[in-house]
Amino acid sequence: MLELIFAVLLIAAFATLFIKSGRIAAIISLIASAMPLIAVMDWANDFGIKAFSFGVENSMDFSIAGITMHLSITSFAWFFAVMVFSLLPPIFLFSYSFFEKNNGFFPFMLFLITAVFGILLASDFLTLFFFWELMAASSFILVYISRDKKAIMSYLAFSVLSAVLILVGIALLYSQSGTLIFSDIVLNADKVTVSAIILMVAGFAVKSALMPLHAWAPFVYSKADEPFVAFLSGGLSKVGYYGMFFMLFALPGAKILHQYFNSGVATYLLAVIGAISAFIGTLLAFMEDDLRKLLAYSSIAQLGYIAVGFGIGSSLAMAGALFQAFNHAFFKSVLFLAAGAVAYRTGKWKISELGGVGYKMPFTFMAALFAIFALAAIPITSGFAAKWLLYEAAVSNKYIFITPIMLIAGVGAFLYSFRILYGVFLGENRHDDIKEAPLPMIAGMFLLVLPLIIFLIFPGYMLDMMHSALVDAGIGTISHTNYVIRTGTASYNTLAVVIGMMVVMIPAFLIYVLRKQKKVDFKDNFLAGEPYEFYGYISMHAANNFYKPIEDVIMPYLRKGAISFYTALYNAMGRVSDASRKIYTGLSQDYTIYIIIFFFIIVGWLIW
Amino acid sequence: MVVEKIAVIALYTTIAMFVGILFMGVGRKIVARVHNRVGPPVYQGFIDIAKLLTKKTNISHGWIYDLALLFSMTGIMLTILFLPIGGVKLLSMEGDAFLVLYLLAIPALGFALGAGASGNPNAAIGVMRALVMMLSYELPFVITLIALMIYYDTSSIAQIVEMQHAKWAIMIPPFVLAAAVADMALQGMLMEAPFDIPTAPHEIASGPMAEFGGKHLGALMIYKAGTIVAYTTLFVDLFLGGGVVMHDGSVLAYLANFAVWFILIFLVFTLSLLINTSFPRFRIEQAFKFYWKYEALLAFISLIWVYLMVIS
Amino acid sequence: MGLFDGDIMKYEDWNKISRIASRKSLWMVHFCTGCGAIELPPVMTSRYDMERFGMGPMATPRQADVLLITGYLTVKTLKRVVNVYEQMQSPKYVISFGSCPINGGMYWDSYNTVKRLDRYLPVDVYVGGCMPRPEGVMNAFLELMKLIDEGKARGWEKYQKYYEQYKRNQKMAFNFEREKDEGA
Amino acid sequence: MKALELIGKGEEMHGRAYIKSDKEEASSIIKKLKENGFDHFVMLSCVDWIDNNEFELVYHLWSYEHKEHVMVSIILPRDNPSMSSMHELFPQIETYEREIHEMYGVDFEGNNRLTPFMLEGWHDMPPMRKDFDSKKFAEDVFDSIPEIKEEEDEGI
Repeated sequence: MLELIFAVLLIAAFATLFIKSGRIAAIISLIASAMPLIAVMDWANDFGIKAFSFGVENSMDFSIAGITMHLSITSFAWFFAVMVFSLLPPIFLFSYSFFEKNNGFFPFMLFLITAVFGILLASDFLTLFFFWELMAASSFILVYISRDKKAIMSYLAFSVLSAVLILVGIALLYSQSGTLIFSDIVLNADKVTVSAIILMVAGFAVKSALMPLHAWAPFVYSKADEPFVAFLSGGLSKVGYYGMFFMLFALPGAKILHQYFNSGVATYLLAVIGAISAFIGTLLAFMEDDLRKLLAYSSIAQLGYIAVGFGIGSSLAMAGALFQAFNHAFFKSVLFLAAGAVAYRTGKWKISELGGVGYKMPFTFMAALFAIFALAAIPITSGFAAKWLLYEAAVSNKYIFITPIMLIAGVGAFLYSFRILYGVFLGENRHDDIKEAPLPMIAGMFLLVLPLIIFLIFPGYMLDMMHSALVDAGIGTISHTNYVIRTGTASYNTLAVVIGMMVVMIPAFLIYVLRKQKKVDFKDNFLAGEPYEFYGYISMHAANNFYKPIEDVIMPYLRKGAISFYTALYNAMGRVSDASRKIYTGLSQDYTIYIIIFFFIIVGWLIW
Repeated sequence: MVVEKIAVIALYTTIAMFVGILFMGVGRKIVARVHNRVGPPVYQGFIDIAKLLTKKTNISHGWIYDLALLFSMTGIMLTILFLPIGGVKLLSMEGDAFLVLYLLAIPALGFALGAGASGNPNAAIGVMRALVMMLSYELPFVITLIALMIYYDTSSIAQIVEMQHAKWAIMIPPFVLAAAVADMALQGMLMEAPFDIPTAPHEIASGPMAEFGGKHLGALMIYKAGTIVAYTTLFVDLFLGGGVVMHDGSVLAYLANFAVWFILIFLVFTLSLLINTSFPRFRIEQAFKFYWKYEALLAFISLIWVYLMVIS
Repeated sequence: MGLFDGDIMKYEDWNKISRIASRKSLWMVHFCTGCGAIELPPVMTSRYDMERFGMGPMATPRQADVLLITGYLTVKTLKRVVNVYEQMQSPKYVISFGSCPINGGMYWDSYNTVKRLDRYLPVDVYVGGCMPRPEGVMNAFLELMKLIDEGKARGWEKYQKYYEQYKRNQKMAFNFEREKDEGA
Repeated sequence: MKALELIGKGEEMHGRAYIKSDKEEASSIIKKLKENGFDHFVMLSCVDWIDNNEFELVYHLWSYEHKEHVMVSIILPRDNPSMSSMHELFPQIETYEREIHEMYGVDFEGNNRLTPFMLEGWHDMPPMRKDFDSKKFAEDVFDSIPEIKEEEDEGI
């Protein structure tokens, strides 16, 4: 079964390499990407009762150049697979009309999918690392298509950093536990030292853009093609969290960390990093003018929430984190696709230049509106249930530093969500000539919005999906029915909220129906009596420098942000390499002296 | 049993909305008396809303502009559903403080959408100020909320109200400081004078409401009335025991609790009005710095004080 | 599908209720043109306090019912006043202060001042005096309330009914072109 | 008077220095005054002597040091009067020149913003000139606008 999927994916990838027209390539990749989704779906019934074991029957071993790779599905890998692979068909449907010419997006996207499929199925570290490298390579080429020097360099540097961290981690693990197979390592987990876990977690954290390691995200998200960025921020960052989930919970890394520091300080630190990245991500997000950079920082902020859930580690927090990961995958890809659709029609990225696009592109606007409601965690969308679980976990564990920062980051999400809605879609109608996005694009976006609606009323289904994942990873689950989530401190009944809203909507609807109303164009606006056309053109779009007052208050503190740290690092490395260049003087005598010095160092080290 | 529960809920929500509209008239009367004026009749709120709803012509800037009308009224009534009023737990066993916090955001965002769709630059600047105000007063309020949750070890408002039967939260030393901070945050939520920055009539032509008229403005007036009741009830529930005096289920207990609740929210509203009449309007950066520097600091002190009390 | 546009409740008594409501709460936007705007603060403050009749200043014409023209109108400001009047939502009323809108006042022979305001806008109540005292202004408000109550304050219906005539007059005032030979 | 010594000619009128000059010399006089103390440009006014068929442009300057007010006046012919613009010396002169151009019809070379300033949609001759009969204009414009005729039926 797995061989068939891998074969289909690779054949499709090589086929689309040589196809010029974007349309055919899109159709092929759409069919190919549906294959893993179907496979994942029919594994769903296996995990109702299956205990956590690596040797589930549909595993596959293949060997390349004498090294045998073991692939088999596990319950938490299945949950992440459902999340990541249900993004792909809508994205390819979207890119059917987004790319006229096949500029290499489809083949490398398919390589990327095979790599992700491989990572999620890997049952030993060698396969994991092999597919991790394949993923890094194919996503690097997809970033390379954007031809932006800064994005390429930063993405290259950080994927190399993450690969090195993971490789050293694997080497340490191999040296301590003698084997690379996951199930064997889990058996003798006590011999695993802390440094291996920290390195691996840091390596995975790079891919999911946690605060100190996030510098690549704003550049890459704002320069690469929209469909790829939608998958990158929606799907690939979740693969990073899959790695962290495996290291901290499946292989009980968290317990080892606790025993080593005999207190929860290490995982608490991860939660603090998550909270800070959520807070600073939101602050940076609502001051951005470029729409995609704004979405990039908001992505960092939302991913910070998941890190907080991983840090706290209780069953409540983990359920919240996985739910948030699921929501984030969907509403972030819808937002990036909406940005792509707007750019496809208007060709502009800056919020201050866009304006009133929603009047002409109502369906894109509706999809973006619902995604933003999910992002801002408004109770009528499934976004709230996830964040509610995280807040409950943080309060019941009495974390007094993280909870206020998380809540403020949640409220801060309203600021940049209004910025997107007003700056791009509403306000003055400056784009009268554009048409609605083509049908495949809208279909793709609405397909992605669908799960947010399903899990709005019935979060219970989502918790059932996670049930086997959480139990297998030894985290225990929380009591819930289809629409009520009960925790130690309180309960949240989504049906009550939805029915309450319907009932309460009646008086409001009555007032709306009370009188007929006249549609008025935005030109007939109150400008203190001034007619709109009188001075030729009065710009009524107040979206430029929108949050200037707070910017002046906050910016001084954020001046020395992470990115300036990396630029300083970059310059420092430049100077060091420049100094070291002086060693190769080309004189043979210097080389002999170097060899002698080196020889003495070795001898000294041996004797000492 | 369910029908009786729904009847009680419907009764209490409509009463709360009427109390809100009454308070608007009463509020203007109190402010007028402070100005040594006669001031409008107490039922002025009802007349204003009746006049607005019976306007002959109404304008609309598109379906999103009408969304504001639906969202703002629905959101505020939904919030009142989830707040225990006078000891009567309407739906508040189903949701908790975080839900109420985010339910209060639905009308604000719906209102902002409507203002944005009206295309008026004043409206956009007004909404920017409203969202910045929300961000600024949310920090101290949230810290005091967490202090309460940690102390009572629950996050559901209904349980907090129950645990305050013996002793109101405000009587416990750290919560006096927390109540003061929450009251200043309440000043920001009700958009009373020092913080009526978003709807400043002189600077930005009444901000987000610049283009609202007729029935849309009528709905927003009802929303404003709802916010008065919702925010003051939230404050009373968290710090003043939700007005619960008698605990047996008799009709007398219902009336007594309701009366105490009414008096308490009236006092809280009058306090905020008196602050309203004696302060000019802040600039948005001053308000932001005020909340994030001084208020957040005080709130954090009370939070740590409670944390130490809880651990020991 | 106007619920209250006469199909469920009889038109007359519905009109009665809306008249009572709009009489007791008149919101005004004042177009402070000439020297009359300074007459309004004393009417709002504690000595005369128009808020006891439910009247209060509003920031935009959309929210207002009464348009106060507080002084002389040049042709340039008349263009803005018409714009503001049309943005108001009916039922709407106009009160004009001072003698300038009545017959041009002391600018009767000026080339720029509009002489008779009611040729361009339907005016419900005139207040005489070269800037009326607060008592005069209060009297005008009470007069307007009485007119509304009796259903006689129908300026806005008159504007809708004779819209073309009003528009013709306004256009004549805005770009008046005398034949060159008459001039100097 | 300090100004008179500076320029050498002109006399003292009602406590102010009054200097007569002509089109070419005016800018040099004002530049000289500006350099030694007369740095406050009060206003530029125009007088219409219709009897001797000429306009008189008066530049008013004030000096805070010497506490003196000086008036430099220029005589221009009444039909198509023109003057060189002096907005390089004082930027605000440009606005005064626009107003005088609109109200009197004096043309200022070098001032490229002689667009309609206060009168919107004005096609007639400059209104402040004495030969413009404002009363007749008012009757022509405002009396020609008809009353609003209402039908007699009262049934609105």
